[in-house]
Amino acid sequence: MSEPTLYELSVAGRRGGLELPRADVPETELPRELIRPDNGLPELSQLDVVRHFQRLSQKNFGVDSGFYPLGSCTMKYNPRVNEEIARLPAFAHSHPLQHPSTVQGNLALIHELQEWIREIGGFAGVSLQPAAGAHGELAGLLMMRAYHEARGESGRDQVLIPDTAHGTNPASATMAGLSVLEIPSDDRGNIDLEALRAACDETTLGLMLTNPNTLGLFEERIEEVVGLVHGCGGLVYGDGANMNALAGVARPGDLGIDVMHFNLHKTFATPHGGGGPGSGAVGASEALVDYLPGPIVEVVEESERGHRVFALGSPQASIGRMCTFLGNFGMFVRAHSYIRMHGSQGLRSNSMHAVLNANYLRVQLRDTFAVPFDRMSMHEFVCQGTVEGSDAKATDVAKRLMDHGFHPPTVYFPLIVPEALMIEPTETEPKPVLDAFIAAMRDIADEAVRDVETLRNAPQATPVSRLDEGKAARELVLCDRATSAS
Amino acid sequence: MSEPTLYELSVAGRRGGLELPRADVPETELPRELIRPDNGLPELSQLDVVRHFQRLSQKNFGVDSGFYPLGSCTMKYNPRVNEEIARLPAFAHSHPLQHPSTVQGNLALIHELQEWIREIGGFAGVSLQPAAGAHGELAGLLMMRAYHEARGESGRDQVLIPDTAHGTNPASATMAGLSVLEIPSDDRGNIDLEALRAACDETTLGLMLTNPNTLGLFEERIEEVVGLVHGCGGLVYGDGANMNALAGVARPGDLGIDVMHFNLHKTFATPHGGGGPGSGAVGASEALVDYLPGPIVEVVEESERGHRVFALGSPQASIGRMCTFLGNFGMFVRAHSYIRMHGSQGLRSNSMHAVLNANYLRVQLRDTFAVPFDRMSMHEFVCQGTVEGSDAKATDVAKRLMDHGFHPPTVYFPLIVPEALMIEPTETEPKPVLDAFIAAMRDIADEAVRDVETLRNAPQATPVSRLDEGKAARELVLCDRATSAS
Amino acid sequence: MSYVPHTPIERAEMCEAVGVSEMEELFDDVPDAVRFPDLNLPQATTELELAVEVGRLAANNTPVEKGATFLGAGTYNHFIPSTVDSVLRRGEFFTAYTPYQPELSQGMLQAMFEYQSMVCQLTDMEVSNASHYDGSTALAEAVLLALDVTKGRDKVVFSPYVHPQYRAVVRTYLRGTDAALVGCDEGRSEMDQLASALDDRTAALVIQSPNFLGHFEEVEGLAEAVHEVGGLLIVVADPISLGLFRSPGSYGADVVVADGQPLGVPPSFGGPHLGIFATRRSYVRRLPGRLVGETLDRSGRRGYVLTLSTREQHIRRARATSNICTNSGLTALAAAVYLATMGKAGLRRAAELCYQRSHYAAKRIGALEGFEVNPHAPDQPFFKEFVVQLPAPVEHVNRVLLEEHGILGGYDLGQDYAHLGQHMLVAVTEMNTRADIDRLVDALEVLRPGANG
Amino acid sequence: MSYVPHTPIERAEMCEAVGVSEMEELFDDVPDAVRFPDLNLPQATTELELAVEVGRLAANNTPVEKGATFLGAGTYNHFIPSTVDSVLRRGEFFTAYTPYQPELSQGMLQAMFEYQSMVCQLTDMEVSNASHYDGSTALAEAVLLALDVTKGRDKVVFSPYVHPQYRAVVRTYLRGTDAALVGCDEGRSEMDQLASALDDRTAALVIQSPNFLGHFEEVEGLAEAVHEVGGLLIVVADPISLGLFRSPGSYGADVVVADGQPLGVPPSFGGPHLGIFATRRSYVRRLPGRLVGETLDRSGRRGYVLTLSTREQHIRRARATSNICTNSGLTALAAAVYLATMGKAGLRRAAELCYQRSHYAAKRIGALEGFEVNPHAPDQPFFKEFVVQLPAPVEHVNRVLLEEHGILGGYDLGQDYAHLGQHMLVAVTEMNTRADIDRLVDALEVLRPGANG
Ligand SMILES: Cc1ncc(COP(=O)(O)O)c(C=O)c1O
Ligand SMILES: Cc1ncc(COP(=O)(O)O)c(C=O)c1O
Repeated sequence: MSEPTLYELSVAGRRGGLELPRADVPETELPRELIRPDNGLPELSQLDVVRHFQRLSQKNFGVDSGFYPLGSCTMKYNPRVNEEIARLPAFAHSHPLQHPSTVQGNLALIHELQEWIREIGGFAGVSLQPAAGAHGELAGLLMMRAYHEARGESGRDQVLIPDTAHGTNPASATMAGLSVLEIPSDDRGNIDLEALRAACDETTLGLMLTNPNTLGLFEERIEEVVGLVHGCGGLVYGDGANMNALAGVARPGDLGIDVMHFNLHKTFATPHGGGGPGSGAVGASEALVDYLPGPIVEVVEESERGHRVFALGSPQASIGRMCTFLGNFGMFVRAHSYIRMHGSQGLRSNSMHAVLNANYLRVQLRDTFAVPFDRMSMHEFVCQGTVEGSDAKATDVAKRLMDHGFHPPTVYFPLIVPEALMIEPTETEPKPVLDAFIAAMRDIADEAVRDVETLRNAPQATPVSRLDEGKAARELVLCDRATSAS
Repeated sequence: MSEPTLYELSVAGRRGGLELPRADVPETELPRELIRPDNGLPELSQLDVVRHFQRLSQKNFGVDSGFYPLGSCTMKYNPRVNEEIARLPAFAHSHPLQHPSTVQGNLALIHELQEWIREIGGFAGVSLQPAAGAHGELAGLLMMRAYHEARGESGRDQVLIPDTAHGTNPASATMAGLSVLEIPSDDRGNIDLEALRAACDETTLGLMLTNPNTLGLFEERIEEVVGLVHGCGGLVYGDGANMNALAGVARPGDLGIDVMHFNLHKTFATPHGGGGPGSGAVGASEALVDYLPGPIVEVVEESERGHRVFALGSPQASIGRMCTFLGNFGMFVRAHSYIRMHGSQGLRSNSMHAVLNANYLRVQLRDTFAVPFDRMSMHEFVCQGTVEGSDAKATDVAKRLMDHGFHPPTVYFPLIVPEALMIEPTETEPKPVLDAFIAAMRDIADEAVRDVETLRNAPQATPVSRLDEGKAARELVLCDRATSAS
Repeated sequence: MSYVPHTPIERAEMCEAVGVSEMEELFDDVPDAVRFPDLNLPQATTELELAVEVGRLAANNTPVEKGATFLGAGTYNHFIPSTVDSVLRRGEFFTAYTPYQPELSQGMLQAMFEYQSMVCQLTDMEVSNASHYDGSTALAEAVLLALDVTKGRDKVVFSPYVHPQYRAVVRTYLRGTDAALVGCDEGRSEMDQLASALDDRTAALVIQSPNFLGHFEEVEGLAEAVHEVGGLLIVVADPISLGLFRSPGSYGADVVVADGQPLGVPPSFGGPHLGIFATRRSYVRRLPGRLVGETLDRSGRRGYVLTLSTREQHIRRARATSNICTNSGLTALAAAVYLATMGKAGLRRAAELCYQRSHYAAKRIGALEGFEVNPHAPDQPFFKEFVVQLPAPVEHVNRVLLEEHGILGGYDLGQDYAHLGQHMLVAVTEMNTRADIDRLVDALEVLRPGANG
Repeated sequence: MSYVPHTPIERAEMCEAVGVSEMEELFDDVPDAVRFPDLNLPQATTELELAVEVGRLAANNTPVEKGATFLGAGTYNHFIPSTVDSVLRRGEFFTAYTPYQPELSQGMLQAMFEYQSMVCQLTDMEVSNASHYDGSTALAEAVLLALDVTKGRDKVVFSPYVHPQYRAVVRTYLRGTDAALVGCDEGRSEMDQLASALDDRTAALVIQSPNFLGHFEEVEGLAEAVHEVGGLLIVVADPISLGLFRSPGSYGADVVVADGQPLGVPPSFGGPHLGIFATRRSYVRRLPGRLVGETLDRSGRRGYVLTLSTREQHIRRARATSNICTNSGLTALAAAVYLATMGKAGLRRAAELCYQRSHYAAKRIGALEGFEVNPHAPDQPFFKEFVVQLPAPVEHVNRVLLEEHGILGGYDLGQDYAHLGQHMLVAVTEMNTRADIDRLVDALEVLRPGANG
C-alpha cells in the first residue's frame, strides 16, 4: 500500500501533536514586521506521526533486514551496545563549546580514539574532524597542497587517480582546486606501473590510492607504486574505504601512505544511517602531520599517577577547520567502543573473516558469473552480472535478488568492469547466509536463460516495482505537491 | 516468507552472540554432580538475533501499525515520552528491597499515583499491587470475602455476575472460592432489575458490575442496582476495564461501587505489550479500605515545608500480598506520567472524545450492521457482524478487515449478542481514520452479498491466511520440534 | 498535553452526526449528581515539563553503580544485552494486544512459541505457558493446579526456604481454598523433615533450589517421596542457574516456576517481571494462562495460534483453569531475546561467573574476623547467594556500606527468619567484578569487631 | 567481543573451498615486512565491561541540567520530542545505506522527500537537498555554488556576524579556489558597509540572521543590492526561528543554509548535526548532494528515487558539483520526525517561547547593575540569543556559575571579536523556565561590582 505523505495526512487544525509550556514570563511584543503568517508545516497528531514513520520504516531495508553485500560499503552488523552508549546523556547532551575542564570525559574518549586510529593506520597523527570519507579526501588533498606550497612547490597541481577509483576521489581533487590525471589498470587489476611511471613528474601533487582497490584486489606491487610517486616528489593519499580488509593485517602508514581517511561508518561499524552521518578521520605521516585539520585533542598535563588533562589544540600548520565543531562525536563514541571491544586480535579476525567470506563467494560464484580479475581477493570482489545465453543485465540480476530477500551488490562500479556486480559480504555473515545467496545467484542465472522476462520485471516482492528514474529526472518533483494545500 | 525459528537458525558452535568477561577470581571447583551436560539453548550470532526479531516484529500489528478498534481493550496511543521516562536508570535499576530511604523518589511516585487513582475513582484508598485487571478482581473478591467474614457473615459466598460480564469475572469468583449466579440483561442492555432483586439475599457476597458494560452501555438504573445489592448486605465490585468512558466524567466511588480495579494498561495508556505486563490497581471505599492488599506506600513524616518521607505500610486487615514486591512499578511510572500530563480536564476530554468516536461509528454503521441495543453508547458499542442476504459470519468480516489494513474489533463477545463485533475506537483516532474504517465496513458488507467467498478466504494481505486452530488444539505442538536437533 | 487529535470542525461534524450539540450530552445517562466532578489532580502539564519534574523525582533515589550492588533475594542484577531493549522498543510488539487475531500477530506468537520452547529446554519440562505475572503468582497458580489435580487434598508442604514473599502470595491465593501451608513456619526444616510431613492429604511439596538462602537443596529422592503419597513436586528455580546446573525436570519436578526477571528484565523496583510456568504434558489441560501452538494456514504455511483456549476464562468462564488474561507478553519477549542472545554458551558462562565470583566473595568474607559464611550449612553447595553472619545489625552495616562506600549491601534475613538475626543474604553475579568484591570486603573489614569502623 | 559468527567447522570448510589451509594465506599479497603487526591497542573487552568503563569516562563530564544551560552559539538546547528517537532506533532506517536501490528504500526516500518539502516550506525556497554534513560545510558549499554560477568572480562578502567557525570552514574550503572572503574581518561592519563592498567581482553576499549575536539583520534591500551586481545572497538561518519569523526566501535569498541540529538532534558535543541546504530551482543542477524526486513504478504506483545524479561524484566524477557522498541521512530523518511532531503550531510556539523567555532574561539581566545587554545594538530585534557585557571576565563568570550554581553560562565573545572582550552570548530557549532564568539572574547579581561575590 502506498503511504500518504505527511502533507497528505495533514489536516488543518489537527491536535494531539506536541504541546509546549504556557508562557511563564511577562510578554514582550513581537516585532510584527518580522513575523510570517504561516510556516508551511503539516499538522498531525503524535499517533499519525508514529504510524507514518513505522510504515515507512517497513519499506526500508537495512543490515538488520537481511544480507546487504553492497560492495565498497562494508554493511556489517552495527552493535546495539554502541547505540546505547552513544545515547548516554553525558555524551549526547554535552555542548561543543563547554569549557574543556567540564568535558574531560569527551576529550579523553576523543584522544583515545585518535591514538587508536593512529596505531591501526600506522600514522604520526590523526584528526577526527571530517564528517565522511569524501570530506576526509578533501582534507587530505588540501594538506598535500599545503605541504607542497610550504616547500615552494606550488606547481604541483596534478592528482593521479587510478581508473578504478571511487567517484569521490576525482571530485575531491576538483574541489581542492587540482587537476586529475587518470591512470589505467593492468590486466591483474593493479595500477599500470608503466602508465604511472610516465605520469609522475614535477607537476605531480600525488596519487590517490585505494588499497585494496575497488576490484577488491590488493595492489601487488604496492612498494613500487609508492616508490614511484615518492620518487618524483609526490605524496600518496590512501582512500581508506576498504580498510575492513586490512585492519590488524597491515598498516597503511607502513606501506608508505602519507595521508589517509578512515570511514568509521565502514570499518568501525558506526551505522550508515540510510546515508550518514558518518565520520572520516584522517591519519597523516610525519611529513603531513602538522597540516591536519584542527582542532584535535591533546594531552596538556599528565600527573605521575597517569592522570591526564586534555585540551583542544591545532596542528601547527593546520589547513583549518573542516566542520563547525570537533566532528561527528556521536560516531566517535561508537567507533571507540567498537575498537575497544575488539583489540588488535579482534580487528585482525574481522579482516580475515571478511576476506574469507568474499573469497568463498568468489569461488562459488565464478563459474556462474565471470570474475574478470580472478585472483585471491580481499574483502570484496567484482564479477559481471551477465550470463551466457541471456541478455539480462547486471541491473536485472540485482533487482531479482530483491525477490529472494537480499539487498543487491553495488552495480556498474568500478567502471572498468562492464556490467559489474561488486560483492562485499563482510565478516558478520555466517556461512548459511552466504550459501543461500549463492543458491539465489545460481537460480537467477538459470532463470536469466530460461525466463529473462521475470528478471526484467523484477522486483515483484518489494513495495514498488522498478521506478521510472527518467521521469523523476525530467519532471523534477522535489517537493510534495500537497504542501500548497496546507 | 515464513521465518525460521530460533532453533532452526541455530548452528552448533555459532559465535558472535554474547561474550562475557573472563574469570578474574581464583577458581572454585564446580559441584560435578549438579552440572548439566547441556542447557538446550540455541546458538546464534547477535546479527541473527536482531534480524530474526525484526522480521517477527514486521509480522505483528500494534496500535502503532494502524487502527485497532478491539472492544474492551482501549487500544489508544501509548505516548512515547512515557517509554523514555520508565527507562530512566534511577527507576529501571532500583531494587525492590532497597531501604526506603534510598528510594524516596519511587515511593513518592507510587504515593502520588495511589492518590490520583483514588481521586479519579472516588475511593478511600488504593493499592497498586495487582498485576492486571483479573488480578485486581481476585484481590477485590478476596477483600469482599474478608469483609463479610470479619462481620461474621461467612455464609455469603455467592457472586452475582451479569451475563454480559467478561470471562475473568466468573473465573475470578471461582478462584476466590465463591460460586457464581448469572444475572440476565434486559432489552435495553441493562442488568435485569427484577432478576437482580430476586437474586439478592443473605448468601449474596456481592455483584460484579461492569459500567459501562461490555455492550458499551451505561447502566441506566445504576443507583437502583447498587441500592439492591447494598440493601441485601452485599457489596458491589466494579470492573474498571471500561473506565476510559468515565475518567473525569463520573467517579465509580460516587456511584456506590465498593471496590474496583483499574486497568492502567487501558485507561492510562500503559502499552499492552502484546499481552502484558499490565497493572490492575484496586480502589476501595471506606468499608473495604482496610482489606486492601499490601504493602502500599504511606507518608510517615511531613515537614512544615511540605517535605514528605515515605515508607511501606500494610492496610490493617489486609488480605496480604498479591505479588512478590510492590506491583508493576514500570507501569506505574507510565500511568503517573499520563495522568500528570492530562489533569482533570484532560482525562475528561479523553473520555468525551472516546465516547464521541464510538457513537460516530455507531450511527455511521448501524444501517449496515445491526446494533441490537441501539442507544447512546459510551466508549464502545456492539453490532452484529452479519449482513442480510449473506451467510458471512462475524469472523469473515473481521478477517476481511485485515485486508483493508485494520485490526478487527473484538468478536463473539459479549456472548448475549450473536455474531458480535465489539468496536472501541478510543479517543486518539482522528475522523479520517474512522471514516476510512466506515468505508471499509460498508465495502465488506457489499462484498458479503456479492462475493462471500472472498470474505471466507480472507485475509490474504497478511503474512499467513486463516490458521487451522483445530489442528493446533488436536496436535498440541507447543515446543519447537527443532529443539531436539540442538 | 492531550493526545486527542480532533479539530474543532471534525468535532462539530461528529457531534452533528451523532445528534448532540455538545459532547456533554453524550453522558445524559450518568446521574446528574455525580457527573463531571472536578478532580483534585495537578494541573495538566506538557511533555517538556513532565520530563523535568519526573527527572527530579527520580533523582530522589540514591544512585548505586551496578557493580556495587550485592542485593538479590529474588530480584537480580544481571547483564542485559542491548539487543533486548532494541526489540522491546519496536511498536509492532509493545503496542499490540494479546494475539487474539493470529494472522496479524505471527510475530508475537512465534516469539512466544520460541519462549515456550526455550523454557522447556531449560527446565526439562514438556510444556510452558506463554508467561505468568511473576514468580510468586506463578507459584500460587502451581499450588492451585496441584490442589486441583489431587482433588480433595488440602495440604501443601512448603520448604521454609522458599522465598518468604512467594509464600505470602500463596497464602493470599489460598484464601479462596480450604488448603493450608505446612512445614514452612518452623523456619529450620530440612528436606528430610519436610518429607516426613508428606501424607495422603498432601497435594504438593514445594521447594526452591537454589533456595532463598542461595543453596542447592538436596533433592535426591524428593520426587519419589512426594509421588509416593500421590502429590506433586513443585520447584521454584533460578533461571540463570539453569544455564549450568541440573534442571528440576531432571530430578522429577511436576511443575517448575520461576521469576524470569534475571532473563533480560531490569529490576524496575520489583515489576514488571515475568512468571515462568512449566509442567508435564499430562497437566496441559490444567495449565493456567496462554499457550501458543503450531499449526498451518490454508495454503499449508506454518503459523502459530493461541491454543487450548477452552481452559481459559474467556471461553470457560467460572470453570476456567485460572482467571489470568493479560499476562507478561513483553517481558516474556525480553526473556526470549535474552536467551537467544546469550545462547547455550552465554547462559552457561553467566551461571559460571555467578558461581565463581560468589564463591570468591564468600571465601574472602568468611576469612574476615567476626564474619561467618553460611554458618547453618557450611558444606551445602550454593549458586550466587550466600548467608553472612555479621558482627553488627544488618541495617547498620548496610547504612555504612551505602553512605561511606556507595555499596548496596545484602538482604536482612532477620526480617523473615527469627533465627537469622544479624544475617545478611549477599548476592554476587557476573556484574560484580573481583575489584567490586574486594571493595565490599574492604568495607566490611572495617566493621569487624574492634576495628576502627 | 567479536561479532564474527563463524564456527570452526564452517571456517575450515570455507578455507578449503577457497583453497587455503589457514586464513593467513589469504593475505599473501601483503608485503611480508608489514603483515600482521601487533597493534598496541588495549586488550579486547566484553560489552559488559565496556559499558562500565565508558560509563566512567562519561562520568568525567560535568553534568548540567538542561534548564540550567544558557550556552548556544550554534548548538542549541531545544526540546526533542520522544517520537524522534523512537523512529531513529528502527534498524530498517539506521542500518541502511544511502538509498541507491529505490525499491528497497522507499521508507528513507519518502522521508527525505518529506524533509525536502518541509525545508522548502520553512525557508521559502524551491529546492532542498537531502542534507549536508552540518551548517558550516553547507555554507562552504553554498559559497562554491555561488562562485561556480558567477564563474570568474573571486570575492565573497561576509558579514562579520556569520558564525566565526562557519567562516573558518569556508576559509578551509576556499583553499581550493582563488576566491577570498571580504568584509568579515573588521569585526564591526554593518549591513550598509557590507553592501558598499559589493562589486562586479562579488560572487555572493553572506549573512546570518538571526546573526551570531542573536539579532535579526536589517535585510531590506540587501537582495536587490547583491543581485544588482550579479551576485547571490546566501543566508544562514536558525531553523527554529523560521517557525515564527520571516523566511530568507521572503526577502530574496538565493541559497539558504542552516545547521539542523535544533530540529530534534542532541548537541552531542558538536556532531553529528545536519546541514540544511536550499536554493532556487534555477540552481538545481548546481546543487551539491543527494536529491529525492517523485516518480512512478511500472504499475503506476507512486515512488521515490534519488534523482539528478548526473550532478554527483559517482557519475560525473571530476566534474561533479561536489564530492559529497555520505551525508546526514539519519539526522535529516530526525529533523523530519521533529518537524512532523511539532507541526505548524508547535514550531511556532517553540519560537515564541524562545523569543519571550530570552527577552525576559535580557530585561532582567539588563536591569542588573554593572551588566549591559546588547550594548552595541540595543534596539535591534533578537530571537533567542543576546549579548551581555559583564563586569568581569567571561571565563571567571562562567566558572562561578557552574561551580556554585550548576549553571552552564554563555559563550565568550572575546574569543572571536576583539571589541567584545567581557561580553557573553547568552542563549535562552523553551527549555529554560522562568525559574531557571531567575536562578541565572540571581547568580549573576552576586557578581555585580561591589557585591559579595
Ligand atoms: C572507495 C570509496 N572511497 C570513498 C568513499 C566516500 O566515502 P563517504 O561516503 O564516507 O564520503 C566511498 C563510499 O562509498 C568509497 O566506497
Ligand atoms: C471487561 C473486562 N474485565 C476484565 C478484563 C481483564 O483485565 P486484564 O486483562 O488486565 O486481566 C478485561 C480485559 O480485557 C476486560 O475487558
